[in-house]
Amino acid sequence: MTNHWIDIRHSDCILIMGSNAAENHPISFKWVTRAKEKGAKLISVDPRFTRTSSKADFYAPLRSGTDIAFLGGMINYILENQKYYRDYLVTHTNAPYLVNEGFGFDDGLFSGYDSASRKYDKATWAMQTDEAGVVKKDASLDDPRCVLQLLRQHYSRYTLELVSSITGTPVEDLRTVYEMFSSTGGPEKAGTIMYALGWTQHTVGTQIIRTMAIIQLLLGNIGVCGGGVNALRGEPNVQGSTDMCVLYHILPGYLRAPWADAPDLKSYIAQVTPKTKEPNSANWWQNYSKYIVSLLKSWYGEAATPENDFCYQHVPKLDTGQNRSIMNFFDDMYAGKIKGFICLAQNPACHVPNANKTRAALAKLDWLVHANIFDNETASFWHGPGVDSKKVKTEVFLLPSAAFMEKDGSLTNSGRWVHWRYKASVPPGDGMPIGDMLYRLVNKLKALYKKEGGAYPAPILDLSWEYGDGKGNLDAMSVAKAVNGYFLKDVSAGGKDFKKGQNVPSFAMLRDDGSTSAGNWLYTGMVTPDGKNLAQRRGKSDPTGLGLYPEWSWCWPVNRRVLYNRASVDAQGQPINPNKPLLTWTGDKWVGDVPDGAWPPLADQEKTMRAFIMKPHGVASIFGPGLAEGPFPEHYEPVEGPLAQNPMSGQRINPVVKLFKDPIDVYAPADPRFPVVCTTYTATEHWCSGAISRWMPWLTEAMPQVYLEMSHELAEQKGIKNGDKVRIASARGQLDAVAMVTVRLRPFKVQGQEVHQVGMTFNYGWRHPKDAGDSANLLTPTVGDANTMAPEYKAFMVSVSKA
Amino acid sequence: MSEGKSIIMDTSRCTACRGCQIACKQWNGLPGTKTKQTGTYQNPPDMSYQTFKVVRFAEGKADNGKPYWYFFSDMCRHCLNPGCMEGNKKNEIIQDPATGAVIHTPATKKLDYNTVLAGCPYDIPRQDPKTKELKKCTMCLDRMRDNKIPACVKTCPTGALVFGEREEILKIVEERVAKLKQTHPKAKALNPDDVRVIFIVTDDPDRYHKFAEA
Amino acid sequence: MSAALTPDQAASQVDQALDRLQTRTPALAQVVSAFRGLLRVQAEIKAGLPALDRPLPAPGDAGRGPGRPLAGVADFLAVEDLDLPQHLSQALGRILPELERGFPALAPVAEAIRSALTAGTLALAATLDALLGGDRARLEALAAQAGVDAPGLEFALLQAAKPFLERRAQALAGRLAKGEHGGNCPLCGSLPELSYIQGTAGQRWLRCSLCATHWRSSRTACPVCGNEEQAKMGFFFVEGQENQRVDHCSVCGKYLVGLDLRGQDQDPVWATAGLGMIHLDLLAQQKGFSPAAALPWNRLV
Amino acid sequence: MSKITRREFMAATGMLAGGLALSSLGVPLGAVQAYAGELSKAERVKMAQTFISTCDFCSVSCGLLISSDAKTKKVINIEGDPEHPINEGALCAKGASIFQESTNNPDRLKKVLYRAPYSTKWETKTWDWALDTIAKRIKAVRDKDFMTTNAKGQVVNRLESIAHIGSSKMDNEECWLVSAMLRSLGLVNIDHQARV
Repeated sequence: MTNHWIDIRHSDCILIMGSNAAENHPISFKWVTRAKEKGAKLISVDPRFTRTSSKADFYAPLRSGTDIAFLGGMINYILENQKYYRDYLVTHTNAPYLVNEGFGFDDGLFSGYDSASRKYDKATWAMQTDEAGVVKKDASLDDPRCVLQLLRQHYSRYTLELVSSITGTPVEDLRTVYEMFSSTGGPEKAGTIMYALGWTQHTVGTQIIRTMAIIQLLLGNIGVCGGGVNALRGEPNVQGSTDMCVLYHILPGYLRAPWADAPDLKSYIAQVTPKTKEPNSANWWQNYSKYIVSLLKSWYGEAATPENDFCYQHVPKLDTGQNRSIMNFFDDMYAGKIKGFICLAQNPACHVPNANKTRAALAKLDWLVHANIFDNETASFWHGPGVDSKKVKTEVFLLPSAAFMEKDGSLTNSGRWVHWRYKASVPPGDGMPIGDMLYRLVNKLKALYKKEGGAYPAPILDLSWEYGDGKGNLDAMSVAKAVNGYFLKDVSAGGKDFKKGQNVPSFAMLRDDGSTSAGNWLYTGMVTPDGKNLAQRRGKSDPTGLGLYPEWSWCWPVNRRVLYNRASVDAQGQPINPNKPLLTWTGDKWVGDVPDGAWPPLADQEKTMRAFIMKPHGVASIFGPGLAEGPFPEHYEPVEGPLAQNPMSGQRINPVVKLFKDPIDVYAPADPRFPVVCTTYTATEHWCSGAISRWMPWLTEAMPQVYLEMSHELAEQKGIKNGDKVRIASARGQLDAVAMVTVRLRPFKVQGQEVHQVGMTFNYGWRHPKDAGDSANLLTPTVGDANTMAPEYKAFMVSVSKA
Repeated sequence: MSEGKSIIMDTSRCTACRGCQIACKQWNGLPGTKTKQTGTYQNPPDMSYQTFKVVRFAEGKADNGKPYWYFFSDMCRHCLNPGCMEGNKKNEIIQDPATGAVIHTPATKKLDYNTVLAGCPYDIPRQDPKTKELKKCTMCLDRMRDNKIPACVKTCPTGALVFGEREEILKIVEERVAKLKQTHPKAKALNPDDVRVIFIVTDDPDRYHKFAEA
Repeated sequence: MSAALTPDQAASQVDQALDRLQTRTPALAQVVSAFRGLLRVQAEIKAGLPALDRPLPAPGDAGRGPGRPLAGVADFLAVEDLDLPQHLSQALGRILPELERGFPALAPVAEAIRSALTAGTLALAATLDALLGGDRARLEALAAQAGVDAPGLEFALLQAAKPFLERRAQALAGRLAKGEHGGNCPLCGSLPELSYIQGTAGQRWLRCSLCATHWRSSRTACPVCGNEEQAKMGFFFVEGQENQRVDHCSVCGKYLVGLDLRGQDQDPVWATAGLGMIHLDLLAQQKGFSPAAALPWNRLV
Repeated sequence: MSKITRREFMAATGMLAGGLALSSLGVPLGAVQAYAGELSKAERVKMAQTFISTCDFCSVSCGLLISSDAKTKKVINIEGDPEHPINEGALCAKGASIFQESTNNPDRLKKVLYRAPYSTKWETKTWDWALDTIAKRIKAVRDKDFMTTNAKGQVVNRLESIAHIGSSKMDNEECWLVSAMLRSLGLVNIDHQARV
């Protein structure tokens, strides 16, 4: 989240779209209620009328997979009705930037598309620059090549009528939602967006969020209290696990994984470090080299020296642009190319799309290591439905794990607050924390490689691994200190002297000469030089009264609670909304939240820095060339959608999305055999794949079996009554469930024809309880977002019939 | 009659988190029954001799054409003069003098279930098929005697369930209904003068539950 | 606070509470009967007192800052609607027979105080001022002057003054800042006599051993020394009586008895609450912990 | 505690009055001592400790107070942390159910289980055997399939025949350790719940 949970209470208008806070983040709804008690308006936009919708001031339905059309219409509304916050646009975004003449858009494609490789050559998406390389700008925002005019031109196509005929949302509802939310444009009011997997799990997922970011920038809602772009993340530590980059494409601290065409550290640093000629741009990522070297020092300690590029060669390199995300390596597993699979506290047999393919792939493994606190469909795949155990060769190691209250460690919530959690109990029987398993396993691997040698043993032998408590167990605190990072020699920095071995207090003091280590630069500052862990703090003070609680736990980066908060002040450093003073310049320093850098406000032309310090030019991107499918989000139909053509353009689906070629990866768009749009979601009473909550007796009493929610109109058509057993089939698989015929789902009028929509929970699996039903992901397609490959669980086609 | 205890069940604040349904089971030691998905979020489907409280889900089309979804945390109303007592032979069904709670004692196994049920306008009493005893919510009389508040009220996170002296509760009901009327003209309290457990609704009562109002 | 009780109502409320306590824990019968008279009389005296609401002077440095109690001794004792020395001597007059009946060993002290009162050698206001100000030497001098054994005089005078101190604190409670305070009473600076958990959020409150003020305190820090290291703290309770507990801390070696009032319909009768847990006091002291504040009924070992 | 000047209250009650032990006041304590002794003998006195934690379901991270028996370490109570500014003591129905994730749930995995190729059942194993065997399996595959260079001859030092996922149910320190371990082994097939 750019803001945090308590900050929601400051909002004047809350849009809950692509999420269902009342059911899936119930306590966050407490802060929505506080905002409503102060007069805020709550809008719920969802294909289905949920418990969140039942508490909203206004509810609007939309067909799954049409969020960009819906939000594109809002951009058009904001521009046509002059609802945007002009000074904010000129000061903090690239709205005034002039784009190259070569850039264009025609019939669904931006300039530079190569249909053979299904990729864009982004050369034409560059800005016009003067001889000194500074971008040309038109602060009056009138020049036809300036970003704002190109934006206006692009979204002028998103008329209310066309958007309504794509989303199925009545025109009147669109207008009401657009008016309610765009009323937060300007300094006095702030609007916030609460989104979750309802937005990320589409082939255009990243661009949906980009569309909302553009809206929030147009209205001046970023960097202010009650504003921001806020993801309600699902798992308890998904923010922490993402920060620590257990992901193929990034190293801890979001440092891009090295590619094969960067043979040494220097070429890697040159490839990843952004440059800018813009004046007053902090371009914070220019410090990239300090973070990668400090990371390598934390991994390889003494062995990492300037002479050997700090062990840069120990880090595996991807082929340029190679994608090794979960659907890709399950594809390899299905083709028998993967021999070993380590799966910790996760249940892919239920939550990876096309479960038949996933479960068949597991059977191709030589061995599977699985650690969890309960058994589940993954660990027991070899005796699943329709599986002959005697034919499955895979060895399976099922390791009993400690639950969260049976170990010490820290967790980062959606609002980037890091909490330390204390061991309150012991695991049952031989249970062991996963950290201890890893600690012992690597020690055994080091011993094996020391004794027997083997392929390139150096990375294993050089890995620093002194994280024991002296009694053979893991000491989590020693890991937290390594993640924070150390001074590796005596040094004086920031006007103070530090000894070798002391923890570094801020990432501004990290160096790329090997004199500092940091396992994750974003977490530097969590442990103080005298070894105090700030994530353990419980201070209740809130000097600004804005609910920042600066002394409660610690939040990255450097305890800043609202990101880009310099955008909340004017050129003199005074808050643009006086009754929510997030930040104030007192003449020589900032007061309030931790500022995005200590530089003086914009009025001090010489020493100031622009607000968006993580962006190379210091301004936010209305025109965003960084993503794969275009600088402006464009509506494309889901890969498996109901329509043969995209009403918006000649491009039916996202032109750069990756499609899998194996016969089992079939897609059936606009196929009469599968006429009904389907989406998936979780129930309040269960959690994710249900691998934990399905073992809790009175949660299964309240929500016993998988069900399909459908409209009365569809039920009548199929002769289905409420409570009947129905069979849901897609081109990939089928599943039986109980029909829940409801008014909370209605057919959509799309392009003049009636399109039916259904929805079901993905919380169930065959392993437990016995008659609960199996996973909805038997139906979902193997296709994902063009930038992240987050699977498109939220929009695919099925048939529904009485079972 | 404003002595004794009273409870508010304010449906406008209820988010159907079902904490009350589960707390009632835990306090009264009632087993988690084996349930089926019958096409509704409401489970277990109805009250029984093992389920004294059920959160009812009711949906339909509002006047503006949009759906509505109401949640009704159903329980015995503990009437001021209980209809179920008409089925009494001696005093198998009693009314606790201090709190006003209506209690079905084990002696109810001698009563004719249909007569007792007929007396209740809210369809609350249920019969244990084996022991024939009548079973229902006791307003947590045991907790109240230990001057504790009922288990369902204690666990409600949104303030939808409130417990207290009947006098104060009637005042709170009035304030809440007055405030709700500003945005929901149909807001009202159900049978406040006849029952101790007073439901507040913001739409026609029968949209919530057939037996919502007497 | 519930509507003001008449002296008789206050006394019968204490009686009923002590009866309930005795039926629930028969082993406390003798201790209950020892304290019954004293607690009844104190309840009557308190219910009969006027408002005592003379405002404090503007908060000088003494009254501000964390850990600094709001009221100094002089300001606390300065009231307009009561003649304090006369009230104290009347209160003593009613307390002494209860002390004699409940605590046989105190008979000689009671006698000495009565004769000092009639002889006019006992400067009540000065002695109370010395007692509250913690001036041992002056207290012992005044006791000697009155011919009364010092610990006995302090015990009797404190029990006689308690109703006044509690009623006066009630009048000043409005001046306390909201939110959490540490282990010391924000009004008079004394240590707590018991803690309790109340409200759906499960917040912890402390009750002052001297002026009966209630204030909110953190549930995860030691109420006496503020230690926050969980591993160094603990609590114990008796199976079946989960709503009574003892929180103890190995950093300061202190313990505090406590009640879990969540789900309770009304507040307990505070004056008798501590007495109902002296078996827990005994268990705590047997485990080597000492009470946060010394109370008449908790010096057992 | 800060210095309290003489003119302010000290813990007056701790001064002299403390000197008068109940027994010295002539109050018989036999019954109370017997009762306390009986409770201890019958082991009805439960020693416990409370620990600070946060909920392990969604990413709001509501504050929890977890109490466990000091001897058996079994969890006896989990409730909302009243001081936590986000949930202020409140928990949703799922948070309140997290008690059943502790050892009080009989279905928790307790043994290291191993399923041999083509077998139809689990066998129980020791930790040492399991971790030794897993280390050997990893080394065998790594030594065989380790790629020093790719098809174009560029140095890559990677291993494509082992994959890993998991997990956002693990603590930050565990996630960092697994990230370091996997990169040292040369793995590139790395993912977890953040993407699905």
